Amino acid sequence: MIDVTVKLSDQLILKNPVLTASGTFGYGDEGRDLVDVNQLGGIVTKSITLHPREGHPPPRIAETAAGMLNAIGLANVGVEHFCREKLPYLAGLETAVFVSIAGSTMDEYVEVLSTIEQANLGFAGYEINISCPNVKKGGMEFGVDANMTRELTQRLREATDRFMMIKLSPNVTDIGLIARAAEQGGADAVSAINTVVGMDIDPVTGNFKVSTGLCGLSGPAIRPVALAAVYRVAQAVSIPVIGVGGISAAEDVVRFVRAGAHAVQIGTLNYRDPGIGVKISARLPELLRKIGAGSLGELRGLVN
Amino acid sequence: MIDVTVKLSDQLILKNPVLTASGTFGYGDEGRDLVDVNQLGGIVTKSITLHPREGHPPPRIAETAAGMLNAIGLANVGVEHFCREKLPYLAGLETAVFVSIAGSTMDEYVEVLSTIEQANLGFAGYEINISCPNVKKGGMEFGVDANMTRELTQRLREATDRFMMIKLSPNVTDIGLIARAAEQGGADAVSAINTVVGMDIDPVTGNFKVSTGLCGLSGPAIRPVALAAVYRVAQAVSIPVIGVGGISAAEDVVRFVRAGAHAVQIGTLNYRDPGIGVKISARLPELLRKIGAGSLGELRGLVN
Amino acid sequence: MYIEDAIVSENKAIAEGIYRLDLSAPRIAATAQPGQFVNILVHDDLIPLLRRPMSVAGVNGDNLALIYKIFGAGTTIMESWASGQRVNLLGPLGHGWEYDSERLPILVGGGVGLAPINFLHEYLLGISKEHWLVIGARSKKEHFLAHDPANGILLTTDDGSAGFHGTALDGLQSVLRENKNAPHQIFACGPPAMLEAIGTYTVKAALPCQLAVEEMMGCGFGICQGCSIEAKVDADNDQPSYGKRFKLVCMDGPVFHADQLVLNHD
Amino acid sequence: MYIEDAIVSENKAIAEGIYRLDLSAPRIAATAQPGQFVNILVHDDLIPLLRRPMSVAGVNGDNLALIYKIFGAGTTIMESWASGQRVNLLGPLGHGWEYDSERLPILVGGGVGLAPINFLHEYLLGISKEHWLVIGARSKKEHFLAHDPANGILLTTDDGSAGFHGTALDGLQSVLRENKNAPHQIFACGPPAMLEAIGTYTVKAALPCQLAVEEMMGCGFGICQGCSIEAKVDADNDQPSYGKRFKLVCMDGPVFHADQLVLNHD
Ligand SMILES: Cc1cc2nc3c(=O)[nH]c(=O)nc-3n(C[C@H](O)[C@H](O)[C@H](O)COP(=O)(O)OP(=O)(O)OC[C@H]3O[C@@H](n4cnc5c(N)ncnc54)[C@H](O)[C@@H]3O)c2cc1C
Ligand SMILES: Cc1cc2nc3c(=O)[nH]c(=O)nc-3n(C[C@H](O)[C@H](O)[C@H](O)COP(=O)(O)OP(=O)(O)OC[C@H]3O[C@@H](n4cnc5c(N)ncnc54)[C@H](O)[C@@H]3O)c2cc1C
Ligand SMILES: Cc1cc2nc3c(=O)[nH]c(=O)nc-3n(C[C@H](O)[C@H](O)[C@H](O)COP(=O)(O)O)c2cc1C
Ligand SMILES: Cc1cc2nc3c(=O)[nH]c(=O)nc-3n(C[C@H](O)[C@H](O)[C@H](O)COP(=O)(O)O)c2cc1C
Ligand code: FES
Ligand code: FES
Repeated sequence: MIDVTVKLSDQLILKNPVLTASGTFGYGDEGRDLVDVNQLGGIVTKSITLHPREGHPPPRIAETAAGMLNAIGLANVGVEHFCREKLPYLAGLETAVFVSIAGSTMDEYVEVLSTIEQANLGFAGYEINISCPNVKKGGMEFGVDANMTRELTQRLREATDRFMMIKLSPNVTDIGLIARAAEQGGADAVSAINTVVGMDIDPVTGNFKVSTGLCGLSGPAIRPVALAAVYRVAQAVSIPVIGVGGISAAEDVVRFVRAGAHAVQIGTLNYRDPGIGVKISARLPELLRKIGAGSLGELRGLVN
Repeated sequence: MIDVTVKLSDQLILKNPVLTASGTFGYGDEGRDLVDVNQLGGIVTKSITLHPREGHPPPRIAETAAGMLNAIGLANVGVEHFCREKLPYLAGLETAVFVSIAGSTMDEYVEVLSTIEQANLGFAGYEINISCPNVKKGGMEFGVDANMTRELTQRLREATDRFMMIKLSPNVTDIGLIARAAEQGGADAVSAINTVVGMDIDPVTGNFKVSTGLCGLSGPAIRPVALAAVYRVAQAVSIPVIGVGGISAAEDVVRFVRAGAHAVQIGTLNYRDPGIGVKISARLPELLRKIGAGSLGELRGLVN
Repeated sequence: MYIEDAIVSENKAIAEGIYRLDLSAPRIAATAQPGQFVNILVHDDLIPLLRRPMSVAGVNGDNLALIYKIFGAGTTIMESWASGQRVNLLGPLGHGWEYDSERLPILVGGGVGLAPINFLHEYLLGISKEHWLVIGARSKKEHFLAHDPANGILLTTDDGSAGFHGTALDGLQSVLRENKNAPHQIFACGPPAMLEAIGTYTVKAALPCQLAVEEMMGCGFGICQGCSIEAKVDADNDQPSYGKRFKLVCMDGPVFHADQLVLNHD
Repeated sequence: MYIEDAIVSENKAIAEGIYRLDLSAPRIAATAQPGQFVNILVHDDLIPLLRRPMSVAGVNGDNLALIYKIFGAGTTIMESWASGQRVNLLGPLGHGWEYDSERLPILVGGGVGLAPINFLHEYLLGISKEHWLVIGARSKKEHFLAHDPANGILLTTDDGSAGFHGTALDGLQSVLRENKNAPHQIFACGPPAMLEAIGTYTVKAALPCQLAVEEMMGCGFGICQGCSIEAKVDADNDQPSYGKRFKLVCMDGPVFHADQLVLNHD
């Protein structure tokens, strides 16, 4: 028997390393006719904010070579509605559920998390989306500053005992530095990467292809960038690293594990094939057998 | 008549906006059987260092989704051999030639440039590759630090009156900041971007696909990243910006010009089609006519 | 909503640059309603990365008909499909036309916007419901139906090369003039300019009108929030679009009542 | 060196997973030498991004023959080509075998490594030069020539299912034993393990041997510096590889003298 389980902490063992990435699988219920999410290692919800958010004006997405651009603008139902209408369903799932949290001030992050804690339901933990503009610091992203990252992590750490991972932005000079700040702040894990800053323009009309101009690049195009980030982060911290970015096959899971990841998240590729996560996790044992590995863990960090 | 010329300075007018990117067209002579380089707006040479460099061990390149990874390791003949064997040919071309310069200390950069100045030959100017590890600062890249960038630019500025552009690395938190430092240091232009840090691993063997592990991603996959960088840089400085990254068609030239670029460089796509730069520059007038623009300059920064 | 491996039964040009694709897709065919769409995985390679949404143009037993126009990479690949080709579909998606049997349906289609209109047309023929079908195009060669006003089929061309000389809106107005007294209901799909013209006209004239719109889509079933459209949204925010300003074309649409949309963008 | 739009004249399977592609490419065909290669643009789309290098397996008038094995995306696309398909080629590239007419040529090919060996074989047949051809494979079904030792053609199989039971090196050694006294010259191309075995053996035994090697390529003509290979390089650094430790497969090779390469990597 090939072991594909992943131990993230003493309390948290994933049945397999394949999670869905935040914002790419809704609240986990939209696709329930298509996919049995309980066969996934876990799901990360869309990022939840204190108030419901409309999101950005259209167009919000565009396609690029082996990638896509998006500026959804954190469209979401808001924490109250989430706790009432979405969390009970999520808490009933037999897979590890991570609630993604976003905010524009530290207080907002803490308030969102505390509100969810008060709902007092069973789920695995949180992912903290720190690629959000900090309104108090003139729109600078939390995720690009080590001190802000450390402080935010500390404050959230005080508010929950659940598993908490910090999701890193790739748009920094030294991602290892930010990862260490998260670790110092008390994070249980880090996930990497969020989207890469990108842009497209229609040459003929001159319109931005995504209404905000600057937006985020995801998909297979950025897989090498994500793999490099995971490798650097895994060298920098001793907490688990969750790899995200362009994953489209079981082979990619092994790539990220060899770069140092414990588990992975699938984002953009869910749009192409909502069943991809389940398919990939089902294919992993066969691939590990071909490689000659008895468990996924054996391969972690194994690169030459 | 559609005007595709580009005025980079009072002295320097390019016949069209299409240049070849450093390291992707050798020294301009390898492809002379295939392409008439004089039809290009200009060429940028492979980066030249003080001493000849062997480069990195194989494998040096790998292919990714719509992109490629490389760690050539600045393999080059060294400045002395360059001045003797390559520069005379380049100086005889009827297109703007930019000599790319690299180093591992500031002194080295200055020495390379001064050696070339002493050759006293006619060519347009320099591109300074600042994505090089600074041995004196523990291998940190010049290009990620604004102060180093400013100081390096100043020192080189003192050594030449020729046109000098600084080539920016995308692997920083705030590329506008580095661009401004180059401008303050006296650069005549900035080019953006160099390759994006990336990596690939063979899932089965566990080998890095490029021997150095971390390496550089280029090609259409990164075009959105380059376009975003050029847009940000063009907002940050008032000197000309040269766009580089994933360009594969005349439409892409217009994208970069709309994002704020004066001209562009073509890199990876030269490997696919060594004649691509000439083809693209030949197609530009037709495209501008379709758009209804009388000149390329009209479209610069025109985005909505 | 199913993920189904459909099999191409026929793929043929029906007008200049416009193709009709028939696929056997029993599960989707059994449940698709006029106005709904499918999301097509055109390629196993990663370019194009995203699926391509296409309206269902008709259902015939196990078969699903699509009508598509060659645009870019995705539709160029579709053009190459021969019968027997396996194609992965996701559908049926979205919600379709709301048909009120008490009213005279006037269907207006332009370009490939004809697809969802055609499905409704066939449905109405199937239940023997009298209705009008107005189809607009720039010129004759883009048309693949015959001008037949006696049977309620009115073609319009911008250049007058076939049928009624004028836009689809002109055609609609002529039909409205002829049917002044019947309580009617308008269904329209076509290029943005046509929808804007028809939507603006019908809202101003307070005529009941539904529009099937298009927007760039990531997923087609609500998980990406990419296909937003500006709309006059009411206070209830439990809708998949979460907001009070935007709706999602894939979930809240692709069919909207014209008076719910913000039609003029300037 | 030309960029030429070649036209496929034939594309057919010749052994399990191995194809022979004939293309009309007059300019390249007129100048290609045994051991040289072409760089093929397999697709107009951006995946695969880079060209695919393939050795010239033979020239027949305006026609160029290639022999290729299905590996991944690029060769899968090649498999789909029908006659008439237009294919953009860059070539001929690199430098080929150095043939010394005073010596008995012993050619050793394994797998698709047969391509440049086949071209040399045909060249030698053309000038009626007696020579040996040793071809190694794992089993019978990978072979597409007949075992014919009387005419100097020796097939070897790892599993003994055809010809000589043993590796290509075993086959070479047997030919060497039979031709002890003739001054000879070895030409080999095949999988890395075979080249390492033959290279190591011939260098140790001080036999003149040339190897055609492969390395991942970006451009095929010296502008990317991507195809480096570790070599014993002499002091002259005016070579396209610039260094004293590496050579470029595309410019300095793909044919190298075995004693110039660093063959053991551990
Ligand atoms: C609900 C809906 C129903 C549609 N029904 C039909 C139909 O019946 N027949 C028909 O011919 N076309 C229909 N379309 C439009 C069709 O999806 C596009 O023409 C097609 O995706 C173009 O793909 P391409 O790769 O050929 O062109 P590309 O060059 O990739 O794109 C050209 C344009 O097509 C649009 N497009 C591309 N990808 C998508 C996507 N994933 N989602 C939405 N739009 C996209 C964009 O506006 C883009 O600018 C429909 C679109 C929607 C949203
Ligand atoms: C000088 C030379 C001559 C060759 N001659 C032949 C021949 O006659 N017949 C034949 O079948 N094969 C030949 N090859 C190998 C051939 O280039 C690869 O098998 C082919 O590129 C595989 O492409 P793919 O897309 O099918 O597979 P992929 O899945 O893309 O790649 C599989 C492997 O092929 C190799 N490869 C891919 N792209 C390149 C590239 N641009 N340059 C070099 N290697 C690459 C890599 O090792 C890669 O790991 C030759 C290679 C070289 C360098
Ligand atoms: C449409 C879209 C919406 C996203 N929304 C969120 C989000 O709300 N919160 C978040 O942390 N990441 C979000 N992401 C980023 C993804 O979770 C993921 O980090 C990124 O897309 C890279 O992975 P991929 O290449 O597999 O898509 C979003 C990505 C996309 C494409
Ligand atoms: C193989 C290779 C070698 C390169 N060598 C250099 C170099 O020597 N100096 C430099 O400044 N940039 C170098 N670059 C970066 C390119 O000039 C260019 O900035 C980058 O590839 C992005 O453009 P592209 O996507 O069009 O390739 C190299 C790129 C590649 C792919
Ligand atoms: S297309 Fe993804 S939400 Fe509508
Ligand atoms: S393949 Fe580019 S230098 Fe050899």
